[in-house]
Amino acid sequence: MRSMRSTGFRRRTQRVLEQGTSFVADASASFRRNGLMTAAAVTTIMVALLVVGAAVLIGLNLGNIAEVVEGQVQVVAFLRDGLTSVEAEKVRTAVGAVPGVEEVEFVGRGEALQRLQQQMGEHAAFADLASTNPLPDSLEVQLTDPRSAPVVASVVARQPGVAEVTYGGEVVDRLIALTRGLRGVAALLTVFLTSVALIVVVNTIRLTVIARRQEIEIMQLVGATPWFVRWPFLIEGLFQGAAAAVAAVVVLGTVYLVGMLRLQVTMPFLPLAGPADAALPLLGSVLMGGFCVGAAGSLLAIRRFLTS
Amino acid sequence: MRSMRSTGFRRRTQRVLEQGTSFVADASASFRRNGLMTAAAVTTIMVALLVVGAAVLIGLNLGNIAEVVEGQVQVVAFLRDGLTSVEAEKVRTAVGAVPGVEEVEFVGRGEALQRLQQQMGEHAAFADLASTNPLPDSLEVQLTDPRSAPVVASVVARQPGVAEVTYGGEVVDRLIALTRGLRGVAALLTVFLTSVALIVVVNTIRLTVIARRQEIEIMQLVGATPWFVRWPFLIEGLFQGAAAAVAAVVVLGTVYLVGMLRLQVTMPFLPLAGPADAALPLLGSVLMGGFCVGAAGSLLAIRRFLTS
Amino acid sequence: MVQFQDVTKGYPNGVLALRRVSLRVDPGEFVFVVGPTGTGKSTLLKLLYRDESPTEGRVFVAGRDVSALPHRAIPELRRGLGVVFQDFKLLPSRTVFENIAFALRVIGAPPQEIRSRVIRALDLVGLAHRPDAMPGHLSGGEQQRISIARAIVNDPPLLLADEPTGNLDPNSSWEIMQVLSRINLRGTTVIMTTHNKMIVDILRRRVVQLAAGRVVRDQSRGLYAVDA
Amino acid sequence: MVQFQDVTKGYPNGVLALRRVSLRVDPGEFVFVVGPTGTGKSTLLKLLYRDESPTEGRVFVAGRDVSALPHRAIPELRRGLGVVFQDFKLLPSRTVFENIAFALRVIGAPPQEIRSRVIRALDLVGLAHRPDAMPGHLSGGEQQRISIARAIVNDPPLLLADEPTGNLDPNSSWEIMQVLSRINLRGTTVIMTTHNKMIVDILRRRVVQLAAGRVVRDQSRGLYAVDA
Ligand SMILES: Nc1ncnc2c1ncn2[C@@H]1O[C@H](COP(=O)(O)OP(=O)(O)OP(=O)(O)O)[C@@H](O)[C@H]1O
Ligand SMILES: Nc1ncnc2c1ncn2[C@@H]1O[C@H](COP(=O)(O)OP(=O)(O)OP(=O)(O)O)[C@@H](O)[C@H]1O
Ligand SMILES: [Mg+2]
Ligand SMILES: [Mg+2]
Repeated sequence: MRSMRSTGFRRRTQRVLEQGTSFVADASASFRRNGLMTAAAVTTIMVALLVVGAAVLIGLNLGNIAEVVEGQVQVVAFLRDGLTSVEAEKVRTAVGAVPGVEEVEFVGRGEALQRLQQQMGEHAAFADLASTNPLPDSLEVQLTDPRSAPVVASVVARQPGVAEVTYGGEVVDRLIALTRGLRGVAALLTVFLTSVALIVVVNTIRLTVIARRQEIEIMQLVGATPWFVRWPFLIEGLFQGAAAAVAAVVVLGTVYLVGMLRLQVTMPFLPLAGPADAALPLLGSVLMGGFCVGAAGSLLAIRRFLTS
Repeated sequence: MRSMRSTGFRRRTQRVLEQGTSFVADASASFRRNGLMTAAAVTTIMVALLVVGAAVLIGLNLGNIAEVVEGQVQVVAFLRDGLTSVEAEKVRTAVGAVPGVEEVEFVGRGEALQRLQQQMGEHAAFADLASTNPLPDSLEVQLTDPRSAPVVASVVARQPGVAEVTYGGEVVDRLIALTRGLRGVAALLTVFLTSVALIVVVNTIRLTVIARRQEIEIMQLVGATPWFVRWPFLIEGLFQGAAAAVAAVVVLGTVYLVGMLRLQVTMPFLPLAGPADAALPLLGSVLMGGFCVGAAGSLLAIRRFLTS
Repeated sequence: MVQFQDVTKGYPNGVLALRRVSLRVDPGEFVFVVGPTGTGKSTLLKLLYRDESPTEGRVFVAGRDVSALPHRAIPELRRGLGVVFQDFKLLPSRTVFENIAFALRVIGAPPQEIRSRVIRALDLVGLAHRPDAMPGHLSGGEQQRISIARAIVNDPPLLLADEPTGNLDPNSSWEIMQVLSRINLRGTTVIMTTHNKMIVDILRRRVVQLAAGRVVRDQSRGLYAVDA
Repeated sequence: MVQFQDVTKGYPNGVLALRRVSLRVDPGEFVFVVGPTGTGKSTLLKLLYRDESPTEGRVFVAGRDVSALPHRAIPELRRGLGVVFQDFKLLPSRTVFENIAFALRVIGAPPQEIRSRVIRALDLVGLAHRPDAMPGHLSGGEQQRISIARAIVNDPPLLLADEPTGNLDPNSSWEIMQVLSRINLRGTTVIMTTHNKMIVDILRRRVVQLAAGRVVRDQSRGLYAVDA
């Protein structure tokens, strides 16, 4: 048996580079030849990545909105009537020492009235309130964690000099529930849509592999090792994933930029993520997603057709 | 040529029923045999339909929310001080006649103060306002179309006896922009995700057809007509679409019910669509989508492999 | 039954498979088509069942100009033929029985007849004992005999057989030749390509010899080769 | 070189393709395996390239027990063999050249040698003029010769040929037999199944005859059949 046992060993190192180039040539040749199938697969992966990218962008923006909404939660402590400014300052210090409090601001009754008038719209009917201002002095308390509002409020209420505490009551609870809900929805959406993408990709490549199982069988009959058979599919999966990812990034980027500009005009108060903030998560998730998922998909898909 | 021309005509009617049953038998047999491929296709279609169904549900709820938000838009006309109730009633009738106005309600200054106190939280500091009520009488105007608020407001402002008009100014504009934005987002999402689903389905079935092009070629060589070849694929597409649709409805229905119960507990103010409202659109869109898309997908996919 | 009028067939890659072939086969004839590999024997048959169209010239089957047939008339044409393909062309995911029954269903045979006719055809080629096997689980010769059974099951007026004994041992080949001869005696026209010198030389039927796409010999009661 | 020790092969569907076959082929031998269709000739070869495993008994190739080979050693085994498959097994989406070059790449041949060796192999089977054709665009006999070229291109120590002349005319068959004989003279062991009585009877090599899965004759310088 002349070369039966030794072939495998002798030329191994030298062979690796040579085979590398021919694998890539193979993959791109099959890219050209199985045009229809490749187009189908790339479209499908692209669509899946669009979904993943959209989920990332939506999650990013929901996160932003939730943060801003939570940042607006504050506890207001109304002070007893007739405190001197020294006494008021004492109360301010005491409230500032309550755990969970980040910052305390004193708001005089005059300023409070002005704010109320602004909130109500500046129409004439409120003008005569200035003389008989019914509002008390108050402390506006910023929290380290908006979710601790009810607890902090009850502690602050027990401080001497504090007449009454409000943290918007139901409103704050609702805001917190809302942001929590938004976060949950964003997470769910991302998980759901990412699994969509994965399933679609694995199935696409599996169907490609099924359509070529004859080829795989023949390669193995001629003496190809499992990795020799795998490589072209792996590289093809990577190519497809990369092509799909680039297309998805271009589409998503364009749509997001245009959509963001539109939304910013009609709803300037919405705290959307800017292009700079969105670029990295988008590129990272979609490109990495395309590569990994293309590679993992082909390896998974080919598994059951190897070593009959 | 014994039976060459006549065969096609003689038994046509009798044949239709016989072939119908054998087509169904064929389709279910191939369902069993190409198990892996069928599973892949059904999963992918199901996932696509999940996306469509989710889009429908999201659109439904966004629509609901937008409607509720818009329903809260109203124009308030503050009346001049010191009008008699007869004069006030005259103004009310005049305002009611303005185009775009649906209903006008008179709100006395005492009631207005009560509402304000409720809004501000019922704490002691406001108690002394009752004696020196600074608020005027007002008319609350419901609109036939919330988007006409600015126009109606300017017309109402010119009525005799009306001192000033507010429609929440920026707040209303923002609300309208927001609901418009939500509607737009829902429509975009539905279109986007529906095309995702279609592309995925057509590609899935096309890959199935590619994997079986040999079979199609052989059938045609033996003398099968295009429809004879198409039927099994069509029926298989319908089967797959229907199976996927049923699975998608079950998954979506469960997730929606559970999710809705959760959300209703934490955010009871969100006007979500109930199971009864959601069932018909969901069933309709997903089941019809599955059927149509399965059938259309197979017909589209098989086209280029017929009549070489 | 079959007529080639000055037929030339060039494939898109430039290969001229047939050059100005004229040929006439009358109903009831039995014709061997012989010649070295790649001289256009299979192409000649493909023109008859309209798998290919001639580049020049016309091809008639049962009086109809096959080369000018509209697409929708092709199934009708093929239902009047039985074809044994050189590479068998069996449906890989159907059983032997289903593969043959399929050809009957296509022509709209009454379902109650299908079972018995399939079994009879399998019996003729000596494979009645394995109706439920998948083609991939059969030996080469067994697959070839399935292909033959499918071609004859619908009693076609014209049978085209491309190398039907290539994978068969001499005994099986003779059995198949007896089947084909019997079908021919019942009136079916048979055109068969072959490389099997022994069969041609013993049966002494009409022989059409091709060389490089041309008809170089057309002899009734001929031998496989003139100089052999 | 090759040894079967009391080998029985049953397929999952219950067919017993080989029954207690014992056989020894020495290096450099040329063996014809003959017998009616479906008697286990292809199965015999499949056991050698480990496409199937025996139900009982052991199979040795070059001293290694092939029946007990772990999965990862199978590619190594197949690289030492050349196989002409009964159904050709050409990659349908590769050109003729690529199909053959593939077999060389698999064994890790230096790329600069590949081109010339492929051309030489194509030349041997008489198809050097069509390296860029796709297999689907070739005639049956041409495909068969591509399959032969692929089997011999890597100068294997053991060549298994399953019906390599089934689609060839007598002249081409003789050319192929000359190629195989020449390879055999250079030291390659050749095991070839065939139904071609003429070739077996004229070459007079060792003949192993199977019938219903059993070896019923093993004769050096034998004829195709004893009673023929
Ligand atoms: N689809 C095709 N595209 C291009 N060339 C083709 C095609 N089919 C056949 N050919 C070429 O046409 C010529 C004739 O082929 P054909 O199959 O008719 O030969 P054949 O006489 O049947 O040979 P064999 O005895 O080997 O089966 C060959 O050179 C072949 O390579
Ligand atoms: N994968 C398989 N599964 C089940 N049965 C099989 C399988 N392969 C072959 N057989 C059966 O085993 C028997 C021997 O088959 P084999 O292919 O070895 O025959 P052969 O001698 O090569 O025949 P031929 O001359 O027709 O090629 C046949 O009856 C065949 O139907
Ligand atoms: Mg041919
Ligand atoms: Mg065999």
